[in-house]
Amino acid sequence: AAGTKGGEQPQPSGAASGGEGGALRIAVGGYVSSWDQDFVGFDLTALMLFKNVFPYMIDYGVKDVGGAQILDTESIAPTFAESFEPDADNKVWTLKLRKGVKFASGNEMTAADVKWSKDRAFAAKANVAGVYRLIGLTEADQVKVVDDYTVEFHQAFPSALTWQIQAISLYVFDSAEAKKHATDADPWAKEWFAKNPPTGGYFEVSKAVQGQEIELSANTGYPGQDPARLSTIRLTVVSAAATQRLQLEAGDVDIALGMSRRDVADLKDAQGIKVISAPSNNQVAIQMSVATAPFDDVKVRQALACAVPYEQIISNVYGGDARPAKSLVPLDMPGYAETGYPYAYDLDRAKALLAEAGKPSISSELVFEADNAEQQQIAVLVQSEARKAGIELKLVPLDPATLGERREKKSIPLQLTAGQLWVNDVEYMLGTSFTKGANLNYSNYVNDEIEKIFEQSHTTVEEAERLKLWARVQEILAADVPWAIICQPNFTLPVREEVAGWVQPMDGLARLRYLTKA
Amino acid sequence: MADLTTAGEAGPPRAAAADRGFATTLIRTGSVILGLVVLAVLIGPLLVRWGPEEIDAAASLAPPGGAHPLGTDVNGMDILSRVLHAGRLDLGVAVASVALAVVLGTLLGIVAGYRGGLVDDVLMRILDVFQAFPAFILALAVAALLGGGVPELILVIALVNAPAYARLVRAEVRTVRELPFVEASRTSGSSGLGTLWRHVLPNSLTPVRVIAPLNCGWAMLTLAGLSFLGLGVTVPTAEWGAMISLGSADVVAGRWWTSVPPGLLLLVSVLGFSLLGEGLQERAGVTR
Amino acid sequence: MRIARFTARRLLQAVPVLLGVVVVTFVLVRVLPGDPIRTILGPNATEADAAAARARYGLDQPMWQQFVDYLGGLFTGDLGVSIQSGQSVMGEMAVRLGPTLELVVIAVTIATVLATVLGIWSARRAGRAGDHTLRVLALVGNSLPEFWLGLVLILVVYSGLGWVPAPSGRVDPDTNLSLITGADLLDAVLTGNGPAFASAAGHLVLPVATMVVVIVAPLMRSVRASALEVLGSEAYRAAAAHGLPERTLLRGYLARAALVRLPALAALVFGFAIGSTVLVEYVFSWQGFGQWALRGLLFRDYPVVQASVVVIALCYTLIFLIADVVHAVLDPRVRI
Amino acid sequence: MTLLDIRDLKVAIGSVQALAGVDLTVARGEVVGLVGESGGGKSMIARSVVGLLPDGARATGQVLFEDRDVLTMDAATLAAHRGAGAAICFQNPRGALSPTRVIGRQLTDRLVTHQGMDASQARSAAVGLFESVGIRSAARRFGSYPHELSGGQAQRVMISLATGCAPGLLIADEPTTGLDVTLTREILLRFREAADEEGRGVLLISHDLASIARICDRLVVLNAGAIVEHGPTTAILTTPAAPYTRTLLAAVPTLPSPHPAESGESAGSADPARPAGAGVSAESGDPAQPAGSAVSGDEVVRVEDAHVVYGSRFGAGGHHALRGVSLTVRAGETVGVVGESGSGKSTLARLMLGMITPSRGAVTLAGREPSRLRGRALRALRRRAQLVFQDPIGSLSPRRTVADAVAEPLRAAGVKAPERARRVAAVLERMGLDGTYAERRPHELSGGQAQRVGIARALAGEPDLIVFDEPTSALDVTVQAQILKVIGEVTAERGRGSVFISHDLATVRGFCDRVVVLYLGRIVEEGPVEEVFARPRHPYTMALLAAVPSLDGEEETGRVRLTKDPEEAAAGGGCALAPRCPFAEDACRTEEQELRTLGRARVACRRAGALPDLEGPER
Ligand SMILES: Nc1ncnc2c1ncn2[C@@H]1O[C@H](COP(=O)(O)OP(=O)(O)OP(=O)(O)O)[C@@H](O)[C@H]1O
Ligand SMILES: Nc1ncnc2c1ncn2[C@@H]1O[C@H](COP(=O)(O)OP(=O)(O)OP(=O)(O)O)[C@@H](O)[C@H]1O
Ligand SMILES: [Mg+2]
Ligand SMILES: [Mg+2]
Repeated sequence: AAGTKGGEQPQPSGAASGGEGGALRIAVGGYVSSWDQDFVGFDLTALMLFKNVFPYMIDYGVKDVGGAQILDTESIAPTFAESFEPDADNKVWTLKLRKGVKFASGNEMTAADVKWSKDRAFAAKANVAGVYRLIGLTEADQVKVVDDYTVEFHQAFPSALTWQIQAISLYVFDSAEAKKHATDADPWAKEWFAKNPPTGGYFEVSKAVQGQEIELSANTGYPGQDPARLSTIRLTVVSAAATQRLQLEAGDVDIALGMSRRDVADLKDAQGIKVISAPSNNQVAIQMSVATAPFDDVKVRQALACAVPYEQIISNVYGGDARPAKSLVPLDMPGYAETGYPYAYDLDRAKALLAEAGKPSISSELVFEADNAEQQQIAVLVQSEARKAGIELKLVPLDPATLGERREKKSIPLQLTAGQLWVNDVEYMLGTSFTKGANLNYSNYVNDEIEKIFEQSHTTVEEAERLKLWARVQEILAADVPWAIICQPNFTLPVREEVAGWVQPMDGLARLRYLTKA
Repeated sequence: MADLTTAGEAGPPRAAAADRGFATTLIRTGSVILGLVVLAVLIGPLLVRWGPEEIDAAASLAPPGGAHPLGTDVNGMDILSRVLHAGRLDLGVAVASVALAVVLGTLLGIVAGYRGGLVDDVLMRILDVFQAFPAFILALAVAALLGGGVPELILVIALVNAPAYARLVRAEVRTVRELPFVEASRTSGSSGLGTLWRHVLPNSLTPVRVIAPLNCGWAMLTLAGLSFLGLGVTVPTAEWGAMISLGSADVVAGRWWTSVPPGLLLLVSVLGFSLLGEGLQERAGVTR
Repeated sequence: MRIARFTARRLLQAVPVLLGVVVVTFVLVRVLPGDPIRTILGPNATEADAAAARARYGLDQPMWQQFVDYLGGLFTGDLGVSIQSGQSVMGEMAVRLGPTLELVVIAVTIATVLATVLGIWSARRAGRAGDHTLRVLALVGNSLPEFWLGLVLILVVYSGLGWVPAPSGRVDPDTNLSLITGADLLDAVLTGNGPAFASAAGHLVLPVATMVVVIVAPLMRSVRASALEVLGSEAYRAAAAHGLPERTLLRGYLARAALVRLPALAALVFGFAIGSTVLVEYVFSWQGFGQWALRGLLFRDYPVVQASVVVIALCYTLIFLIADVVHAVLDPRVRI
Repeated sequence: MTLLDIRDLKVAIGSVQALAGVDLTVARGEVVGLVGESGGGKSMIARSVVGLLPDGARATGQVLFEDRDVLTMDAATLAAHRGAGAAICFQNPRGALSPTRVIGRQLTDRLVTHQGMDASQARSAAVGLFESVGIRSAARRFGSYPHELSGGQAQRVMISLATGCAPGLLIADEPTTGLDVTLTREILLRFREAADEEGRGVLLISHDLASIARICDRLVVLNAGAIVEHGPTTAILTTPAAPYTRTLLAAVPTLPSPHPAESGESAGSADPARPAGAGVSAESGDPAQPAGSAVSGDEVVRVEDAHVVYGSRFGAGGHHALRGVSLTVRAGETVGVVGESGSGKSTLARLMLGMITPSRGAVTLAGREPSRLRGRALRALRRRAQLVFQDPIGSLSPRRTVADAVAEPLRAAGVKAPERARRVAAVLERMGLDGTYAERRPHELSGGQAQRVGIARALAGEPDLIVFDEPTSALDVTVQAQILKVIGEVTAERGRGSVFISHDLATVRGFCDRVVVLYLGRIVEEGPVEEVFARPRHPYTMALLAAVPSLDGEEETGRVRLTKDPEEAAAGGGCALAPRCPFAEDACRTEEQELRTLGRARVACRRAGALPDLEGPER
């Protein structure tokens, strides 16, 4: 019940007029489930909107790769903030705010807002609190207000990840407004924030029709570089991919965010439509649980890695728009080495490996997301080829809740995973995916040497030193094969020809401020 | 859809002759359609070169012609083969689930209708509870508890249908049990079960017999709907609804062949069942 | 007065049913595998985070305690807080139910009216070509999967002919329709918003058409059969034999008597339609109750699932109650 | 000019020749009776007069109505002819009234259409018409739906609808079937009035000669689609020419003579029942026997002060169907139970069979109380008593063969299959059904055959008691006689007790030893047959006897008639009959009536002895 139902704002601003032609329309697959970033479920549409309507203190820069504009995760710069810098030990980070930045309520953004927002994040024990742990922030009092425009973050240890982590966490609420709606039972005004869009970001939510459409208007008071270029953007909910396509073709929407790979490939030569394509660090893989038979046998894992039809997947599922991956470390991540994954589609070798393992025929379930057409296709292709090698796979699509539960129990022998690391760094990758107890380590992979390297990397700030460590990591992973890495699909997006300025987000969350419409 | 209340409506004598003629036409047409479909799905697969889950790596979304008379789907599987194999599954699930629903519903309906009183009230309330659950919730529950497979789907569709049959049979039993021949049987000293089995049951099943074919068509549509929601058969099992669902996006791209063949076969089969059911209803109404 | 007493009694009878629904749903949803909490936590969440979230939704309590709390909430009209969105289920449902009910009510109403007119028309021509054609056509409509039909309609009517607005949303946001009931057409009437009314009506055309095509056949069959029965009845023949004019016969002796069976069936169809909206809503991006309930189920959003099932059960109860009252009004022989 | 002149009318439906050349005339002011057995084509004639033959019927010949042929009329003429020219009063009035329209509106529809009235005129005219056909509080009834009417009222409404069309010819198709004897007369008189006072032609159709004989000017006898005889009523009744007419006349049960020998008519033709040599008649003929002990055989069933209350579906209330009935039946004895519809006859039957338990009082069957038994023992006891049903076809399961049905009591008794087959064959044989019937199903039987099967089933288990619940009322008159003969034979057997239930006194008279008269769940009179029939002491019994139709056609004005609307007579405190009783005094309305012995009978009327002048057949 966003917007109008709450009785609070938003006033249809006069600027929003401009008529049909002026506004840019984006088709999205669903409506935001909640406006409260601290408590929200994992909802891509919502996270994308937050990037554009919350004031983030720092954000990624933009770089040009082969003609495509992409977000540069290695250059992070202050946006709403004046500056964000560490002390000499890399332990205490100081955030300086600009003066005169205002929320929609008219309240000025001050250090108190930052402090309140961080206190709230720690109290929520959810998203932000989770990632802050990686950089040694676990208590609310590690965040200190120095003066009205200065806040200090006292990390427990220095970390190479601070920029990255803070880039995704440093968003600020209008605390003065929030306190008006806080109650004893609800000190963090959860109820109010769930229903009412935040303010102060690049865009303001000028209208929200529950379930149907959200209208964004540029925040004219933004003080920094790169303010929003379009005055109005509309996000329209179109659940079915097929209808998104029809509407794009008809010109009723300018950008379609939820279309299938196949449709996008089709639209490459459609009239009035262009397809933006950019390399991404999105990894598609099959994680094998090394703790579960039969994948506790490295030979079996290698056999499966040889039974995956990599090229067929790239051409059939992604229409060729994907890069083959040669390491578990993503392409474009500093330290990537071709030697990290010495396996290719080779059924004879797969059979030979199985024979070596003494298990000429094995069976297992292959788990994937139920509503994910892409994964479904991959699973079908893998099943078909693996069967030829003597590996019988039972396809098990799981709904989000069951998948979440089974992942938490780490009880899935074989599963398809897809995703990109929020931080483009091997240390972060190890911490999340390849160390003991790591959350994304669905393979249950443990290797003592990697544990040691990970430990070491916390304090290794020297770039060359780190690269050396990463090379070793890839050697180990190549031998152990906890994953069969399938490919890195490119990011593709069909838009109307009039649309320009798309910047490919490496975190998957579109920055709408760069968009223009001819 | 599960419309079970119109069973056995009497047609008037005025239109009787003409209607009986039309009823026969309906029954014949329905039977011929179903016969052809059954024949096709039984014999057809033997004549097709590709297996239903066999992937032609070279031909994803190939248009009809050449090695694939009806083209291939996005996975490179042969549409013709899949459509025919799917028919076996769909018809099988439809018939099996309706049969199961009939058995379950009849049992419940008989007990409730014949015993009456508290037993009736309690059973009916339980059925009410059951009917309050939408099909997809039941489907998900059963799939999650028992695992998602064809037997589970049959169970789900049967469970969704059974209450309607139970009501139908119950209503009929309540009428029949008051008829003189039932009392006659009881005065003869027959046991309750004997009377039930020999007199009440055979005379209470006419509406069920008439409705069942109509319901088979509806069961197929339900299966298709569940597949569309991703609650039906798992990939890559060939099933019409799942094929339509997978291919529905292709239609807008002009690749009609992925979803039109299963769609047409589904339509034709459901229509076959409907015509048959309609004809039977008509006839039952007239001859009653 | 009698109707009031009847209604009261029926509602009272519905209480155990609803209670049964509540218990079954409550248990079922918790017995199902799947963890709602994991779906709202990021991948980096620790066990402690999960426990905190669990505590936030009261899921750390013993089952019976949760049930007592839930039941208590039910009686005070508090359906809990959605795990997915953190918003009150009541509020979310209020926005979701309106659009879906609007869709279903309009579709069932149109189907019923259509069925009445066509059914009687068909019965009066029983055995002739027009009758046969109509019935077969209705059966064809009844044999189409609704999602498929919806897509084809979009392709033809929206993409091909451009006669209707894009199948996204239910009303043009530029009309600034303010929400009262959630049913856009009704809200437009209530607020006297002409453009919004036109826009909402335009958006309704295709989904309503889809549903009508799918559900009209059984209704029509019922009306036709009843009308035939009346036409062949002694009563109707007696009226005809006494030389009453056509109009009197149609209005006074045929129409009402032919409709007595319709309410019960229409109620059944209504229940069916509520279930099938989940498909239609998806195809037309309707963002209604069906999709909400389905999503709640897929994410094991306990309060959402519980609330949606109870509401569906309540809808069933009410609609059958209404059907019985209408039946009693139509058919004087029925006692309520 | 005759009003209606049918000439050589032939109607064929498919291969069935429903009418094979019928000639018939009706003049204004004349009542013509059309009689014949069911399926003879009577309704077909009626329908042809209003041009409403069934689909697929082909008619030849002429149906001249005021010299215009109905069969060749165009649609508009026909529409004008229907109702205004000829109007039918339909067989089964309940079915012929539209259930969803209030009766007043149905009548005003006719008045507006045919008499050109406007709405308010029609309304007041309708109320007047209702009153004239004898409907009380007509203004209130205007808004009633047909299902709220009793059978008699529905029939009256139907008549008002037909006369409301102001037709030249009024056709009444079996207007009294299914009605109480007491009402039948009342209704028939209306038609006589229509002819006499309004000058209409009336065609009165019935399968029951006796009931219509007394009001018709002429009679036409129809058999299998052809007229077999016609002429003035008295001529046909006294000197029937066609054999078929004689059969029809013979089939009419008559009351006047208790014993065939004493009857003035030819022996055996009028009285269908008692076969010569059956012992009962001799015994019960002895006037010295005290009441209730006509036979000294073993007691088969004993009902003591039984009350039966049918609970209503929702808690409180219920219908008190029997109120303190006591009755004993001995082996070798036949007890008749009479009473109008709803008086509790069938309830009493079910009580004796152990199918229901009395809410108060006791029933003893073959020495044991069914209400104290359960399961196997109860079922075994139930086999000791058997029932023969009113609806012969309906009491046979449509999906079971005759042999199967008859074998049912044997199967229940655990008789082995070969033995069972033998006994089934034997009992069917006894009922005059040869082996070819064994494998038939009910729909392949005629009503009479089905009833024979029903009796065979009752006999198969060799019970101690057989109860006949109106076993002939659903049958054709001619078939009735045959079945009564069979029943007479069965009840004459010594080893068994029989109960014969009927609403018709005449049929009871033939072979019962004792008769019990029920009124609203109470026994109002009981005693030996000849005693009760010769000297009825209770006003209700008198009324029942008075209402029995007879062929002599004379009005028996001296006899007792109850007031008209039984359904409006509320049972108050005292005697249940008081609201309808012509002799009722204030005391009757307050005092509960007890059965007391009067002569050889017992009567529940405090004035029973004090009504001597109206008693008995001497008038
Ligand atoms: N609609 C019909 N279709 C075919 N045959 C019919 C139809 N109506 C009547 N008949 C046949 O025509 C014959 C005459 O029927 P009709 O109804 O006139 O008999 P009836 O003398 O009125 O009998 P009843 O006393 O039972 O009313 C019967 O043999 C009957 O079976
Ligand atoms: N199962 C029942 N439930 C409620 N009331 C009943 C039931 N059976 C009979 N009655 C009522 O009990 C009264 C006596 O019924 P019963 O059938 O014994 O009458 P009857 O004398 O046999 O009449 P008929 O001549 O019409 O057969 C009637 O008023 C009837 O409506
Ligand atoms: Mg007749
Ligand atoms: Mg009876």
